[in-house]
Amino acid sequence: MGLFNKKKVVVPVIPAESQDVRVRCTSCGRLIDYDALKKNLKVCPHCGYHFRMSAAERIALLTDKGSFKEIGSPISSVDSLHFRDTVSYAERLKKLRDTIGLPNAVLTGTGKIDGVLTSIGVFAYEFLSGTLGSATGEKLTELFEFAGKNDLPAIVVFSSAGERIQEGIYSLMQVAKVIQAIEDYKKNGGFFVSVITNPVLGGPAVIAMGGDVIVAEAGSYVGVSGPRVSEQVMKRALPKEAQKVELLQNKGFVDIVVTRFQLKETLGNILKFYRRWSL
Amino acid sequence: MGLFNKKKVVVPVIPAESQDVRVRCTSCGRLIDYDALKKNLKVCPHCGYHFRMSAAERIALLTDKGSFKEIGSPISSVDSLHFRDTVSYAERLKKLRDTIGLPNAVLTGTGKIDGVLTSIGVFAYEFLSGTLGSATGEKLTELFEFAGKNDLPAIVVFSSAGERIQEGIYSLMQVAKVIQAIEDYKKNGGFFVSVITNPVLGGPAVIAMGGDVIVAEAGSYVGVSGPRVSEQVMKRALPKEAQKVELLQNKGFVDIVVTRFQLKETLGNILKFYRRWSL
Amino acid sequence: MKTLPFEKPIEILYKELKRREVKGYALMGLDELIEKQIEEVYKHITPYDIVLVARHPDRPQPQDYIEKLFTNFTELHGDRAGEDDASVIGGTAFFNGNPVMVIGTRKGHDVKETLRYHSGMVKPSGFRKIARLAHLASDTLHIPIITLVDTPGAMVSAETEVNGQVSAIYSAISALLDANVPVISIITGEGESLAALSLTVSDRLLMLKYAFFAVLSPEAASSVLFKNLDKKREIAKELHITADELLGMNIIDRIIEEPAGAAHRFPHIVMKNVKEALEEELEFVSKEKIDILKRKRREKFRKAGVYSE
Amino acid sequence: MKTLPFEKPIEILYKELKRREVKGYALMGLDELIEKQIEEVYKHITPYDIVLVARHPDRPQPQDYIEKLFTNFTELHGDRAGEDDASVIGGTAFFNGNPVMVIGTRKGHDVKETLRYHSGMVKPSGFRKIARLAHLASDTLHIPIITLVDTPGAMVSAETEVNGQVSAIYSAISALLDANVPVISIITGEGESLAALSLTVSDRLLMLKYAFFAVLSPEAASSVLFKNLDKKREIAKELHITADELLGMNIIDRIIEEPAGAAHRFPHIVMKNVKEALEEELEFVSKEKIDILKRKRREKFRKAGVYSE
Ligand SMILES: [Zn+2]
Ligand SMILES: [Zn+2]
Repeated sequence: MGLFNKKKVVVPVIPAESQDVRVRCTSCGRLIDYDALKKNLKVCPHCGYHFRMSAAERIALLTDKGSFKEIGSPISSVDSLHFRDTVSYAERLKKLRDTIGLPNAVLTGTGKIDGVLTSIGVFAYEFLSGTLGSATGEKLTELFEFAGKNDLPAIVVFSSAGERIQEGIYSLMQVAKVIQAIEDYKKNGGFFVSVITNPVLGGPAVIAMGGDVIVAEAGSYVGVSGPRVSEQVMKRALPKEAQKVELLQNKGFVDIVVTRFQLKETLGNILKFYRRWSL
Repeated sequence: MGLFNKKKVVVPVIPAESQDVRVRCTSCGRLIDYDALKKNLKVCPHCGYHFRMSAAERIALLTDKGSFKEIGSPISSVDSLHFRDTVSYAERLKKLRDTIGLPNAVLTGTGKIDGVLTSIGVFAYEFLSGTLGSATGEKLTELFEFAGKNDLPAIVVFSSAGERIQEGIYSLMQVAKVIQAIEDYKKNGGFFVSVITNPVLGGPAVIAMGGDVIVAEAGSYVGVSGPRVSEQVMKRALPKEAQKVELLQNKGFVDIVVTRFQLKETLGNILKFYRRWSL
Repeated sequence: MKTLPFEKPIEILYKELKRREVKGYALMGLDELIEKQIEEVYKHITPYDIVLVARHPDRPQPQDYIEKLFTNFTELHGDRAGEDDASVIGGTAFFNGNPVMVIGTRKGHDVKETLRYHSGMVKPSGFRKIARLAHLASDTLHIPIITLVDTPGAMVSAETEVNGQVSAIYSAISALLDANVPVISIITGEGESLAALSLTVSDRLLMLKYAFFAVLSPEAASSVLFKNLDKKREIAKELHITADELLGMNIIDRIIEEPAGAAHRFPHIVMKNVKEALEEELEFVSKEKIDILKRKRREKFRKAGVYSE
Repeated sequence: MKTLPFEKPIEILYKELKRREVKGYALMGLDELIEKQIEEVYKHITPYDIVLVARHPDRPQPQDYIEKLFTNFTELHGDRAGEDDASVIGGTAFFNGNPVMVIGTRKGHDVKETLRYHSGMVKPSGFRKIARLAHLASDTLHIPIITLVDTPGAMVSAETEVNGQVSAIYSAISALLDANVPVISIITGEGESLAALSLTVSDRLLMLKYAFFAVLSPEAASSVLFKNLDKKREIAKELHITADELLGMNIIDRIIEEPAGAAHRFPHIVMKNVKEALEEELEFVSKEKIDILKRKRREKFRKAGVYSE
């Protein structure tokens, strides 16, 4: 089990407009000039570690310049249970709206990838760790409905810590809700490409498995729960390697693992095959 | 691997009207009075070893008395390739027709099992080890077509050493042919119950996996090939335990393992659930 | 019988009862006092107390309901992909003369069973078995599906992750969403996280009075939100996990009553209540056209959640 | 280059050729003599000789055809059930501008590759991958499927048996039988037993001149029928495994020519021949309506076999 004993790595979200000029790499520990890091698609130039991207950065990375358009109306998370942990959920939501300007944890729209028009959803990890709440579930559902109506392929870029605990059982329901939307979409001729980025856990990981093709960014982790829940459920630590996409590709659950540099081209290459042959 | 090192056991077919009064058990080595053995459904009263049954015995075991009726016209195996090994295939076929009176390796018909009318096919191991030739493939195909047309469940009791080598590629084609018939039948609302008896190898084993429910007689073996072919392909012996139905039940490939004494009741119990609930 | 922490006042009376019985003293109304005390204690039961009741080792579990309330049960094994998960039990059976597919989780009552069924934590092969049996009931046998849920969640281990736990959960959920037959689910004890979800996608979702249904266990929630277990009682309240709350939120359709003292004290009463509820529900869904049932099932999940537009 | 036993006469001439080249002697028509000798040797080639040619380590294998004749190949991995089998390679690609799903077996040319791809013996996960990619091409992408076959058969081991080898083979065969897109198969080398069948369920089945297609290997057949390997040459003849014979038996639809000396000597010529044949076949199936293709595919298998009524 030596393979499984690596140290836990905490991944910081680097704000898009950081004031720091240098950042320490989470993986190799070296200092990196922040501008150089951004130019290198937030991949450590020394060790290849993939730093987390915001939803906006992800869209800029994947869609052809100027082609992205948001779809649907803005839908906001609400504190339906009057939930309080260290602070109240209502306060958390207010603060998030004020600081990052997103009403929920997913951004959905249409855009071109290497010239192919597609519908696309991107999880915003910066919004409560990309957890799956009611608003997020509704937006994802609408994305698949939109893709179906408009005969478009659907891409979802996942990054999520799991269910939104603060929305209790409503959060769990979203998993079935979104799967229903995916299955409807696929049954009516849709093509769903899942993109795994680091990390994808819990309900969102289940949803990601609905992909007709599953693409993963190198070094990402995907699985049923994070280290805390795992330890709570199993009374022992989960070897993190078991959730690594490189291993899961060998286990048959991931089609393609690529670095961030190859991600757009890979997606473009797959999308080109959708309904291109005339029966 | 200690589990896999059991000795190979040769299973003799006991003729229905044996002249010997006593038989030595293949498994425990004890002598058994033949009449007692037959009364005990050909199960060794000492160790529970299941001796092989002929197709006729199997039908008598499973169907309600007097309820079995053969279906279709007799279809005979022919020596299409003018194949010769130690003797010519044509001679083999002639001899089989003269001695056991079957034109091919499967007997098909309708019958009642615990009062439920069903279509049923039974492999005759006594006909060239129940190997799958063209005539057998055609009869099985017709069985599923008949079951579909008449809204009957379909049961096939398998026992086969694999493909009929003497029919070359035609034998291999039967696997796809029968699978096509099964899939058509199932798509149109059929219910196919596979029964594994000892042994089921090669193409017939593949076909058996099409069962909606897979029932196996205790101590049977099912797998992709017999010991000789395995050794030829892999250059090493296949641990026989890997094909044992008790293990394969744990591995998720067999629904129910029962002794011969429970087989009819088990099948009847499953058949009772077919389309009994009115939508 | 194990007494739960909040049941302490009853335990003292039980001890006194035992003492009097042993010594041959008159009970002098002590039995009635106990009854009253049980009612009193259960009147003030908190959400986390309910979690403990739901986990009581003597509480009837799905396999017990299958044994007592169903006939001709034929257990079907396996996921057709490499394993048969003992924590999921399923097969054809008759309920009240009706052919059904019954699928339940299985925790076990003693150490030996608990080990064998790995405490009811479902493995990938268990979820694939659920999917397979749901398809068999829906597409082949055309018989209703009844699920019985009592699970602490999906297993989380290196083995289950590399065997496709999340992929398997997807297949179970989508199989039940798509089932062309009625699906009735009963949460009989613990209903935790994705494993509970994957067995409660249904037309009618019932809960026993002292069962709970949660996005994750209060312990895990406390651990995630507070980095320790100290807040499990408070979080249990925040999460809204009790049958009463979930009925109010329209997450479940019906509560099956339990007497004060709960199912571990009165299994026969609860068995009878489950039987009656199931009879009524099965009759109810049998009267509906499957298209209408499916449309309603669709709408239920399409509308799930609370958000603002 | 490894010389095969029946090629002995050529080998002597090759040695002489090399000797003259080394010493700087004139060839004096030796090269033409070699050419004639190759033709002579291949004119008298026996079925078992063809088996050896088909297995020649330098013979182009499916992955070579994919590399040379297809563009934009995106390899897709995995069976979604626990493994990615390296002996099966598949993914989306363009052939001559047409989007297709190409799926092949992979044996490997040297020891390292052979080990990695376990000599092209397909595991359960390989068959499940075939099924998955066939469904993806048929039900989602709606693109034709091209299969390239060169396999000594399904792997037979304790591991593959308990992982459901026969069940996996069933899923591959039924996926191709049911595909709602054209399927074109080419047997490029060895086409043995159930593994070959599971990749040749198709609308058009092509074979290279020196490939073979057999219910099982001549060695295995000899072993089963004679309990030893001595009769493999005779059995190879009895089995009718050559392209010429199988075309006559209507098992295959077309032979792709190879020059005398075979593909291991003239890979470029054979590549070109495969390309041209595939172009024509793809054009042919593209012109047919899928309903008609499927009806014909159905009939082909419905009618398979020879028996008397
Ligand atoms: Zn670094
Ligand atoms: Zn015995």
